[in-house]
Amino acid sequence: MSEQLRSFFGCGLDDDRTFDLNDYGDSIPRWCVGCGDHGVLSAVKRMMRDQRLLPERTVFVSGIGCSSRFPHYLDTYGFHGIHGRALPIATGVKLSRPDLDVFVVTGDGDCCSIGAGHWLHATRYNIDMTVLLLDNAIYGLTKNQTSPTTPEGFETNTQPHGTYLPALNPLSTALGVTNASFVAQTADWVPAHLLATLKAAYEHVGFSFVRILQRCPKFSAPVFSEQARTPDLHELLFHSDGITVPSLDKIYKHRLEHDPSDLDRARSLAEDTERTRLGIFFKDATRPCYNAIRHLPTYTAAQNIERLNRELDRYAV
Amino acid sequence: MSEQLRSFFGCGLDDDRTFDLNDYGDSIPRWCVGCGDHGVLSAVKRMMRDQRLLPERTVFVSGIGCSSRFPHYLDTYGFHGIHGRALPIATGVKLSRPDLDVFVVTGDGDCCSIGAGHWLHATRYNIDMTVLLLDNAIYGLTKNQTSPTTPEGFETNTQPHGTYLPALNPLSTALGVTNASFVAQTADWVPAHLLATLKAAYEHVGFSFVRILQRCPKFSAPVFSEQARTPDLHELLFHSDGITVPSLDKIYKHRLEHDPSDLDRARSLAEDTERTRLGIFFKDATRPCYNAIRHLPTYTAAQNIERLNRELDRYAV
Amino acid sequence: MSPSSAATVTRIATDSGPGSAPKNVLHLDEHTLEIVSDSGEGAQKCGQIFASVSAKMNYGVWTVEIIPAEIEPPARTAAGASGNLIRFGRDKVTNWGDETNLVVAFNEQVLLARHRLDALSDDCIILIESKWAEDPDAEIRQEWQDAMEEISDRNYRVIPVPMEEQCLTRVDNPRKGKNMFALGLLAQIYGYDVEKISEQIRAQFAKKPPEVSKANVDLLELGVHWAQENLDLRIEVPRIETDEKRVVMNGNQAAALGAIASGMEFCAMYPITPATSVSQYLCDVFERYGGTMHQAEDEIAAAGAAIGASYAGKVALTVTSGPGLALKTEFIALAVMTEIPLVVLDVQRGGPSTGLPTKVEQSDLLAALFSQPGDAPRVVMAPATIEECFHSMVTARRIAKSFRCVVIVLTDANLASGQQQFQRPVLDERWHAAPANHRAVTSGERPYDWDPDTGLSRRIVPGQPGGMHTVTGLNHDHDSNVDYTPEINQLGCAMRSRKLAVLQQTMSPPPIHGDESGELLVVGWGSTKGAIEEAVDRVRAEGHAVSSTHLTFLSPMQPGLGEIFSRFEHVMTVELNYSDDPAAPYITPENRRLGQLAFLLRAQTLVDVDCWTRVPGQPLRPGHIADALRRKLSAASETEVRVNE
Amino acid sequence: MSPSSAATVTRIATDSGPGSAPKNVLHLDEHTLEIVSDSGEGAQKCGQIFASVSAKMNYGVWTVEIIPAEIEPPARTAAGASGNLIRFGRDKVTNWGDETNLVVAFNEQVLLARHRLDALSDDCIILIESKWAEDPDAEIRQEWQDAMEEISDRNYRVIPVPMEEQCLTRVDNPRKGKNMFALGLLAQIYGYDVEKISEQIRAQFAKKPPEVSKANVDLLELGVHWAQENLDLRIEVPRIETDEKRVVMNGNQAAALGAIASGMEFCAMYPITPATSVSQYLCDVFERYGGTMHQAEDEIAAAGAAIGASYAGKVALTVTSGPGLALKTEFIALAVMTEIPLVVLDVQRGGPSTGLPTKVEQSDLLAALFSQPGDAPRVVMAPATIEECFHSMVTARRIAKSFRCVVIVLTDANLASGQQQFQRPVLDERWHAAPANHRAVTSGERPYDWDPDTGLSRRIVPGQPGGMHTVTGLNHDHDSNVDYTPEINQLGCAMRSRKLAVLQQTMSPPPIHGDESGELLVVGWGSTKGAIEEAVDRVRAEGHAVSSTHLTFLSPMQPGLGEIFSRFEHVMTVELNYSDDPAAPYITPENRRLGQLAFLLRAQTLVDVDCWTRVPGQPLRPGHIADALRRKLSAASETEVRVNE
Ligand SMILES: Cc1ncc(C[n+]2csc(CCOP(=O)(O)OP(=O)(O)O)c2C)c(N)n1
Ligand SMILES: Cc1ncc(C[n+]2csc(CCOP(=O)(O)OP(=O)(O)O)c2C)c(N)n1
Ligand code: SF4
Ligand code: SF4
Ligand SMILES: [Mg+2]
Ligand SMILES: [Mg+2]
Repeated sequence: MSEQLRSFFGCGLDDDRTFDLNDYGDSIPRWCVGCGDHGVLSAVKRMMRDQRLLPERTVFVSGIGCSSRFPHYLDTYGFHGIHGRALPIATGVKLSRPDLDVFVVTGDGDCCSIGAGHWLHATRYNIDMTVLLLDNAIYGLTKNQTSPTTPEGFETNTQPHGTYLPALNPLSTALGVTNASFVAQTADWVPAHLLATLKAAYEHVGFSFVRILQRCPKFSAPVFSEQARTPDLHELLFHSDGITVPSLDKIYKHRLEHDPSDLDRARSLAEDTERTRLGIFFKDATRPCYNAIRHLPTYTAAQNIERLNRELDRYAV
Repeated sequence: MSEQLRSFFGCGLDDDRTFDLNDYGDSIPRWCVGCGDHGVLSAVKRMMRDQRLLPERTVFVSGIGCSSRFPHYLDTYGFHGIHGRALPIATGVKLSRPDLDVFVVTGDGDCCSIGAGHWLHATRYNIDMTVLLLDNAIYGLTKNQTSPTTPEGFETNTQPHGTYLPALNPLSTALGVTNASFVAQTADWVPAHLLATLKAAYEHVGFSFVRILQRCPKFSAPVFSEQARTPDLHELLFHSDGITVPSLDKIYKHRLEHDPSDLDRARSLAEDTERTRLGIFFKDATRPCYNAIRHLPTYTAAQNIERLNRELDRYAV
Repeated sequence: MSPSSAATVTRIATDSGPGSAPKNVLHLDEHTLEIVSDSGEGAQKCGQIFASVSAKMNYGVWTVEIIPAEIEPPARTAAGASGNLIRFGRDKVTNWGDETNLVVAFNEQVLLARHRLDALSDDCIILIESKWAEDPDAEIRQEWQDAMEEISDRNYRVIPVPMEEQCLTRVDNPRKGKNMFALGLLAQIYGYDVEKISEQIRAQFAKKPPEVSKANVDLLELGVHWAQENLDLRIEVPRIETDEKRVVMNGNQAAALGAIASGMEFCAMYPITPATSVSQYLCDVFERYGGTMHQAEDEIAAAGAAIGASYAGKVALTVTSGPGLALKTEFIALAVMTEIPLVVLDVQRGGPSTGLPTKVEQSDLLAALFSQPGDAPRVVMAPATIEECFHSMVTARRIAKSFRCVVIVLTDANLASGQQQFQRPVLDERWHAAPANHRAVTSGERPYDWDPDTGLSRRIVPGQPGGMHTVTGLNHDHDSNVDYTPEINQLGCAMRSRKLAVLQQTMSPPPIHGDESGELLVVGWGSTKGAIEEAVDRVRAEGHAVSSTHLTFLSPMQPGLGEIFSRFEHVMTVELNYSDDPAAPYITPENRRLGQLAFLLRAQTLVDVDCWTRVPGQPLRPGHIADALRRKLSAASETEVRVNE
Repeated sequence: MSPSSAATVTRIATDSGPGSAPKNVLHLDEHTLEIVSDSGEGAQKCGQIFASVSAKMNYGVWTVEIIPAEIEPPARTAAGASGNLIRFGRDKVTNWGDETNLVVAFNEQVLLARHRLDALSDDCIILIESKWAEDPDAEIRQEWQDAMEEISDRNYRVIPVPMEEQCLTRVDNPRKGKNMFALGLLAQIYGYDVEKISEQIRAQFAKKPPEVSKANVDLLELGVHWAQENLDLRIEVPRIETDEKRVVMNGNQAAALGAIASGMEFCAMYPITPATSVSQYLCDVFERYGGTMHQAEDEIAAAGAAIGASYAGKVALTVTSGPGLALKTEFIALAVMTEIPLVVLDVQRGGPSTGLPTKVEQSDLLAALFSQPGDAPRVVMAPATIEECFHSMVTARRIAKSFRCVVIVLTDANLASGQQQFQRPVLDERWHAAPANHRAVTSGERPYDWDPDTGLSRRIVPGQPGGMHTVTGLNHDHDSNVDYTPEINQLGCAMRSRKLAVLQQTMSPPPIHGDESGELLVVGWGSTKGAIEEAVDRVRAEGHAVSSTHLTFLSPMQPGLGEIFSRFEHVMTVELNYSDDPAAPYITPENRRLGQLAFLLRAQTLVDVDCWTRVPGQPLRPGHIADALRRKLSAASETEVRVNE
């Protein structure tokens, strides 16, 4: 939420409560042991604590999938929706309640397959919310079907002789959409980077799209296992206007300075997937936000009735 | 249709019929006077004649919209579907009948709004078909509502105080999608270019996406009127592997050589909309085609029953 | 040309000889007229103004739009007929009646369209642009001849009017002005106050430069003048003065204004005919009331955004028609399951599938009730008049909010574009939501604190400290925790269903039009009410014991239906949807597909409810309904005779 | 720990003392056993193998999967119970029965889950992993104690078995082998041929390296050996030899094989529980028959691709469950309108909305019939057994093709994963489509050459010279030209509806289970058939005049229902969906929400059809149904007494 809105709604900044991690939820998630979702949940709680988010002013919206169980494990408001439709719901929440901090948690099937149309349009609307795509390159909840981001050749229950097509690249897809304003990538196995990315995404005013590479030891273990073990397969994008996580510099040797305002380069960096690049690919806070454009004053019932009576006069017999 | 398939199905190339324009339909279209769709229809018929397409082996699939009335005005097979869903229908047609030449005609609302998810996925499947996006930057059939490609500020019936958001760029959106294999732009008011583009699109094996800027004098006249009158506002992309229309060189002074295999440049050319660029932005015939990957032999009923009996043995008690 | 049609044309020519003054004035209690033109020639505007002025003069009014199916159909074709039908009279007018008594047609092809639809009375007066008879194009002259030939078997009184010729004396492009000239003709024929009409024209063009109004009023006066000089034709319909404050509008305007009046603050939609005009109207004005209109990328997203807004504390609206309703199917189930209030306005059109997009039908009833897989109880209501379009939005919002449920409001293309006047609503602040109050949730309060008897519970919305929980489409317990146990699933289903039973207990039986008992009861729903009651009145006047009743709520059904039905020997529905003709091949009483309400009523009451239904893509005619009632009555009495033998 | 539970545990300890040989053999006509473990411990595989072998031994078999709702629920929790229930017996077994007689449980928490669901008979034999009682973790020991305490009010016979300890003698990771050890226990208890089981194991692991089979067989033998040494427990169920060729499989396999056998060549789907396994099976094998499986981006696209393939000359299939069916709503209407054949397989799960995704319910019936806005007649059928799952796909394809219509086949999560054996189908080439023949279309042939009596017509598909036309979801005439006239709209609706009447006339009344007349008729549909008939048999055996009938076709309805119902004093449905409890607050006969079939039957027959329905997320029990029938009978006789007074 922008500071502007915070002060407008008289909440948040002038609320001096602080929270600890458990204030954001302490129930035990029902994800498999070793599932990357656990790490994302911890990072999200940490980010909320650091940013002092008010649990009652924070809404997590999700679709259906393992990842979409996320809201159940938080003590904020939550909306566990239907498959592929988290973004439209979140759109309605934020448009009608700009005072709320809205997060969306979605999976690669939820967002990139059945939800693809909403994803494209939400990117374009550029409504102020933070979207976490937990990309495990598989359908987890329904047990091992090909998703758009499943690597070509990977065997699944629905493409048992190997996935037919090259994996969809969610970064370049998002970067192709007009009015995209924040596109980043991080991974569940680099917690410090994950946390830094979440903070940057939350702070960005607009539609902050974060693809989080997420391990699913149950069904897509081979996709990320070597990767997660091998810092050298990564390349960290850093920039004064992006994110820098100095603590990682020792382990992650490959680093690349990238100015997130450079869309052309962002696209070409995203396209080339030989190295797994983590960081902010693109960021532009000047792109128009639909929720800001549509922001309206509120009127009392009496004011509205008076106006409506005037409107009725136009139809008077 | 690839030559391979043509010969496989024993049709087309060894069929020595020739056709004239009327063989592809001679009914009078019900579009407004001055509507750009008329010109597209003529160009399509001309292309079919030149390529000697067999009317009975050609299928035009469309959604709902003024543009989607297209199949009704052709004497080929046609499927006038439902709003936004032409691409899934066409997918089923081509997957099950690779011997057919499949075309899709869609509008900016049909393809880029309600159909956006299918558009993204069809681009990725890269099934061999030719897609004509008749982009008039408005909802025509339902009479003047904002579409994703309506220019910011343009007044419509649903955004009467001016369209809220910058127009979606269908070219950069399509170019962002992994496995895109052919992206081009042309305009109804440059018939020679339109025809050349249609030919190139048809000849490309894969998902050939052609955005056709299309005038709607009824509702979005101001969007293209100056444009259509002013060759200097255009820039023609030419290349030995793209299209060249020498006849236009005299009138269209701005020309740019662009190698359609260069994706990065294609994206940056598409992004910059100061000039209206016509031509092939991107083309890559080596990208995997889902229909080719999925191509199957056919078996007789007897063969299948024999196999199935063997399968049943596995369950035998 | 056959002699008879030649005769017709000749007779007219005499009629409209220049300078002849009105010799006689027809006095009638009501009259039905139409203005039809090619699309884009402005007949609709002409009709709308005439209707508004009629309403303001305190006539009873009902209008029907004549809409071509294409955007800009070819000129001079039957398919392109575009315009307006206005039935007006001394008393309240509730439907479009049986036939048109006077037509102003801008060419003979659009006239033919109406003739072929059997829309015109046998003695219909036809004012037609005369220029086509002498068009330089021989083909057109032939078409004119053929048309006159085709209509010659009726006793129409055809009056050629040199509309274009006249208009050219004032403007350069006569296609643009003919409609106002035609309005002038009508003003003179019906003796309307020209100044009143001019005022209405000025109001209509208020946003345009004043020259526009001026030019239009000029043409109006030209028409009046020409008619004075040339037409021996005056029709006078008496009117009753009243002090009642009234408004006149169409059903889509009424629904949009009702939504605002109800205090709804959020509407998401995707354009679709014939619902678009509701949303377009809201797009224009909703912001002035702090309301957000969101045009979503598709109908699914529209439903989702509405649900999101409702979840966040509003009661949101989504507006659509058949194909869009189909797309909202999954989301509606989510709203039911999470008990998020939602109002869905479905402006019905001809189906199935794309069907007849611009035309009227009442065939989304069963879909509105049953389209969700799983048991998803929701409220379904159907306004029957323009006035009810307004008030049902207020009711719908209140029910949605108090019962935390989905309310589907079914109107149709007939209500959507038809104009009628009604008592001006007295707006009430209590209709609005109380301003958002993010009070802290006290301990023990739960998100689904179902009252075990009623299933009702109070919502907790984001922003309320201490109320944090996650709503879900999975089965859940009182705390909104996911729960798969048999008891909780049974309980959740029961609680969601119970609310409807409670609502049903607050309702009254529907009123009966006519006697409380008798031979035949006609049951209807939605926009057919006026036509049904008019038909019933006619058949009653012939001495038959026929009554009718009209259902506003289709789910839950109003109480007392079985009891009411038991007081009649026969019950049948009249509906604007499909049922098999009982006499058709292969159709038996067992396999006959029934009208949708008839089907529901049979299950509800176990009474052998018959039906008479049609899918013409236009409103039902009282005369046709009356015929159906008569046939039903005589078939019934025949059966009785046979039984008595 | 209470004395009584201590006693239980002690008694068991004696039972399973080492070296004690079976002293007595129980002879029973049938037995129901379960294997339950944490998810991932392989109880399901163990159960499946046991069931397959039982079937191959010619036992009657019915299995039910016990599925946790999460992917990998925490270990040792009730929510995580995963496994298989097998009821087998001398005669045909058609449902899961009333309770389980023997359980193998891998920990006490999953046992508790079953206990709490009241799934176990009072004298149930429980073989349970014993290691938890002495776990180093005090908390776990306490949990064990608490569990024993909790179950101590029942007369279960609890037999601790050192499963892990034993397995560790052969393998390193006992969690991976316990299931085979358990299978060995069962083999010994029920006296199964170990070699037969080993064969089945080898078949199951055929795709893995031979060591895998070997290790599993080793553990199996270890289990057998341990049981021989330690268990004083033998159960013998007689079996009948038969020459009938049989197969054993679950309903999803049967439907998939049926689809192949029917000659369908194209299936598009999007994954969804519990339909996924049908599609996964087809994904695996369909290509071998030249069939294309397309996993689309969503259910809408899946329906679209299927329609596209059918349009192009196939009869395509799309497979889904509730939420997916909801998304296909709009496309199904297009298929109806264009008369493109389409088979939709809906494997029903608990609703509404996401509901109970892994659990069974029969509540998509009304949605299957009515979800499309506009009138969209289609065929709806519901197989009642695994065998019918196979054959109904063949029938569905044939109807879809001959009638150019949509056929929706409703199975459910119970049929989907339940295994049963049935007569091996004799495949028939005539089920397949004739190979595509792109003959030229002769002049005068039209795309909608409706036979005016039957509504039937022959399709013209792309590739046929001279047949070019454009199909459309708009209303259209015989030539597929868009048409908005009232007559053609009425005609199109009539033709699409007429086909159903014609189909109905080819059908026979449903057979009656029990006498042809009597006091009470129970009506059911879908997977509940076996449980209903077993309940009816029990109540009949008590001397009541109860019969049942089961409907395969729900649209059109089979003929003769009214006549059949008239032969019984009372009619009620038994369904696995929601209806209001008539005794609940605010519920009256007028507003009571009914079971979905009951509702349909009332409209269809005007008989006062009652219903007894539940939504437990698990199959109905014959015992519970029998109780409901008894209550209905005694309520009915009470009413009669009152009436007689
Ligand atoms: C309309 C609908 N279609 C399909 C499903 C079944 N379904 C549930 S989750 C899911 C995909 C899950 O994959 P993903 O989004 O990648 O999330 P993950 O489980 O991997 O975190 C599917 C297909 C559904 N619930 N609803
Ligand atoms: C499901 C559904 N939603 C909405 C509509 C209404 N509708 C018909 S065409 C159209 C948009 C047309 O715009 P576009 O696709 O740009 O085509 P154009 O008419 O401009 O060629 C809409 C919203 C519909 N027919 N079906
Ligand atoms: S299946 Fe995969 S994504 Fe789902 S909880 Fe398990 S590890 Fe995580
Ligand atoms: S409305 Fe526009 S797009 Fe439609 S036919 Fe007319 S000019 Fe063409
Ligand atoms: Mg995933
Ligand atoms: Mg358009």
